[in-house]
Amino acid sequence: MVKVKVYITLKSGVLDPQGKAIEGALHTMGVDNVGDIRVGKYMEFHIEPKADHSIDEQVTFMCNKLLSNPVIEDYRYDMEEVITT
Amino acid sequence: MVKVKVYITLKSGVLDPQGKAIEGALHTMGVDNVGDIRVGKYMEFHIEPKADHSIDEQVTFMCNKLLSNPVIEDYRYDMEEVITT
Amino acid sequence: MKFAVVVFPGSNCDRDLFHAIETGLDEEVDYVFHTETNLDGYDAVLLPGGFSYGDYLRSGAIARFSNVMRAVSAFASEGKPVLGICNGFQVLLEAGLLPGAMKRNRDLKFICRPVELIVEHNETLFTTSYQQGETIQVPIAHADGNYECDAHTLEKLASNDQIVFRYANNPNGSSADIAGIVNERGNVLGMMPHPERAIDTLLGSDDGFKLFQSMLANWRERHATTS
Amino acid sequence: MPLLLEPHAESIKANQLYQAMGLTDYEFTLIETMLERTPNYTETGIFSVMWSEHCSYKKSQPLLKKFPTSSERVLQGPGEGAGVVDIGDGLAAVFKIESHNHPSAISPYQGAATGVGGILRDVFSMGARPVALLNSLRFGELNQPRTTYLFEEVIAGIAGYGNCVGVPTVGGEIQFDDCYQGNPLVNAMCVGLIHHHDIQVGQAKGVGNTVMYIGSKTGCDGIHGATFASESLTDESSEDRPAVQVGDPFMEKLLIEACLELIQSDALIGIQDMGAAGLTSSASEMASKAGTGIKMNLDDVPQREPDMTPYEMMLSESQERMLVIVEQGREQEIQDLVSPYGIEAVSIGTVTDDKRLRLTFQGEMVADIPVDALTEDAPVYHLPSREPEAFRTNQINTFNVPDIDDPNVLLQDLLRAPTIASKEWVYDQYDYMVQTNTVVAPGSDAAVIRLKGTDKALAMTTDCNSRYLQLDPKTGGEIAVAEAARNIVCSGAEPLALTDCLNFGNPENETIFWMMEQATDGMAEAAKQLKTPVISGNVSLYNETNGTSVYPTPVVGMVGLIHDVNHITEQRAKNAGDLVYVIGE
Ligand SMILES: Nc1ncnc2c1ncn2[C@@H]1O[C@H](COP(=O)(O)OP(=O)(O)O)[C@@H](O)[C@H]1O
Repeated sequence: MVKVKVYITLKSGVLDPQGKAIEGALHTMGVDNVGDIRVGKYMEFHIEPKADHSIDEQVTFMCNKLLSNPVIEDYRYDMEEVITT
Repeated sequence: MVKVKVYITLKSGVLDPQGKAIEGALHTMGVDNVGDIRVGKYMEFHIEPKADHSIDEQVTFMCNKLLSNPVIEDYRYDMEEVITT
Repeated sequence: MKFAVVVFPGSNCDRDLFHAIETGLDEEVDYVFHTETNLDGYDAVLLPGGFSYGDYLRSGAIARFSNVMRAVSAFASEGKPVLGICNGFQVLLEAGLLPGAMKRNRDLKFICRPVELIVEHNETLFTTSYQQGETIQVPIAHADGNYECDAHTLEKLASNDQIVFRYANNPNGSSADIAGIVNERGNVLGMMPHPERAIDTLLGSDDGFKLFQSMLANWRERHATTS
Repeated sequence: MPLLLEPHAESIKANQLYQAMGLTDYEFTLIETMLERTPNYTETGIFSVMWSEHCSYKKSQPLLKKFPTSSERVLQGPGEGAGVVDIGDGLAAVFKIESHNHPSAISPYQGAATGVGGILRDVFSMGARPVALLNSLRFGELNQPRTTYLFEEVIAGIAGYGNCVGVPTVGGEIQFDDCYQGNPLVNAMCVGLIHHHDIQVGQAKGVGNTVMYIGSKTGCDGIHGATFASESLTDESSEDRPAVQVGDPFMEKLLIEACLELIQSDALIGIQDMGAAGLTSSASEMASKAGTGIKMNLDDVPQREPDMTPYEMMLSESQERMLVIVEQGREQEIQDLVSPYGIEAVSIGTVTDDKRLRLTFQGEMVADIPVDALTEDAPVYHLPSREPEAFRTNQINTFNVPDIDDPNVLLQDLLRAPTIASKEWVYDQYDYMVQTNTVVAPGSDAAVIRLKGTDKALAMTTDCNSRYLQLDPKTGGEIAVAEAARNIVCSGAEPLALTDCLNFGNPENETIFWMMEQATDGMAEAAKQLKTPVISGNVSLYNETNGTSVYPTPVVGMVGLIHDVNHITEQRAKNAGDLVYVIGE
């Protein structure tokens, strides 16, 4: 079994209202040395390897079709083998 | 300058309605070898080191106070030095 | 009795609450801006629904850092009534004035509709005008009303009679059908349903009005005995 | 594109680069005549958006002229952000409908959300508090996964934006039909309430007055959105990424409150939202309407990204921005009024007397255009039209009654059809109660909101049955207006006026243009007969994918006045024993 972690971020240039609001909040809290906050999504899941498709193929398919909105978002992922006992 | 990446997930044991919905959608799409989906948040930002507090201290403070809700969420983060030219 | 309606950036039920007090209850009421640090002279503080700071990050997460929330905490610690409705409830949770947290609704969708609530506890400052166990109709309108807390907290809430309103038919997945809770002392109430939307039968129900009436009646009682 | 790489005027002309921006050879020559020189890159971009159908109505204007636009109640007809009708007691209703079809086809959540944001700004820029939102939606049949996705996301986008700004979404209509498969329609309507003396205009009056910028920073989003809205969708359209903007309803909510406070200040001369073609259209329209000019220094425009070029700033369609004209010397007052909302007001220019739009950037003049060339003097086309063959055959269709085995089954099938079935799944997601005025919620004929402090209420509805229009556009157009009026009357209201959104295919197709003519004839006639003038509206053309056009869909939004809240009627049967009547033929 493989554990996959997907990171979804807004494309650069796309307005990030959440990041803007958090930056404002941090400033009110007195944190003034932080900037360029971008907020995205993080997902993790397990996947069982299949004979007909590689995991990369499958994850790419899922990211493009469902997990991210390619019009405004980019994604990347990494994975690690899970040793089941 | 340091770039910090924060990952926020629901505590294990807290039911994740979004993860469940995505799992359902994947099954409808014919993806049946994926499980245990958890959906969380991903944030990145730049931070300028300060004299009085270490970056770890600052990031932990931000995560505990604002970025995550310790009642239901866990967080972790990593960071890398950014070489500015 | 003098009410304060707190206005956070992005509050949008502030005017409705104001109207409920001013026209419905016919008592004094002011808007208090989020930057305010002083709540002297008020007898009750109301935190309205809406989307404070867009509800970006988490509902209520950013609003709880506003100046006024420090004053609200102090006000609550004096035992004076604080009512948080919908987003106001979420702010109270984030601020730690009430236990627990809100998650996305079970079906991930915003839900707006009248729902039936059961008055679980009518001996609070906010519910004396209701019958114990009474079923009332009050609208909900939220995306994050799925109340969550650990088993220990839940037990405590139940054994201390802190669960004030439950949903008759749980719309959002909330633990133990919780729609509204008070703090241990009983002077801070958070609820997802909107009583201020149920004060006029022309709009469908006036079952929410008794909540404001209870607050007034209790204040009058206390005021009569202490002054 | 970085400034240094922008093509020069000669190259734009020689290589016909203007064509990619949507300008024809004829139009480019016309621009050269008006400017008495060849336009540079920024200027070409400015002309291309202002002369797009979306901004200039160059192909639909002759049709709009047919609409009745006045009555003793109309305080403001078409021509401003939204129309205004008197409802007595010194109050007026302000409303308009607008399309966001193409953005919604590509990024349904954001497309629909920003559609709501845009129509709200049209209404509150008039000085009115938005009190209700409605919509009119068209999708393909729900048996396609793509349609389900578009449908769910569009609803979520409308809900996400409207709920956050705290304006109740009280009504709308949805129709599913194969003809909308590739090109869904997303029309949003907003109704506002105003005191007569608060009515604002989008005019840049008073030479020497200051042009100020309020709201979100300008980014590179939505560049060329107006042109995009004036083209047909193709399979490559999802490559048109810059055309999609992300909305920030939180900022919009702050803007609403800030602007409603601003209009109380007599330092404010004019106000307009930066909608389609953003800074370009708001500046040139405000100047043109006032007979003045505007000079702006683009270095002062609040920018979200580094190294933005004049072209990008002028064509950006970043959301949640307003342009205001302020009495000279009183800029600080305006700044002080908006700053409690966390909003900045920045001086970016001055009103001039030369009737020109002049832009400087880094010390250089980067555009110098007569404002009327961008607005009033934009070309108008009278397109050829031809009756489609199908129309004749449709007319001789004989009425045929199908064989029905079991009427119960048939009825159930009908009720199951998505177009007819209950839309509760949809409106449950809309906060239709916020502001505590909603007397008749979604699910009846027209929605009704009471007016606090009076005995009155407003009824509102959106309607259009495009199948009728496809069969007979003139009668269908009449029916659309009549249906709206019936819904208004059924709720106990007197119909006051209407707004319309003309959603059609490619007008260069002669038979489509014929349908547009016929439909607007029918609508104009019905509006005259019912004494419901057209006070605002919008045109959305090129609604087709890969050559297949949507049915003619001129959506009608109507508002009516209920004189006494005790006389509101609803669709539901109330009491057993009540009598049932049929009225009419
Ligand atoms: N179909 C129509 N019927 C009536 N008026 C229309 C129609 N289409 C556009 N208008 C009017 O033309 C003017 C310009 O519209 P538009 O460019 O959409 O305005 P804005 O730039 O404020 O969004 C508006 O006053 C609008 O009400």
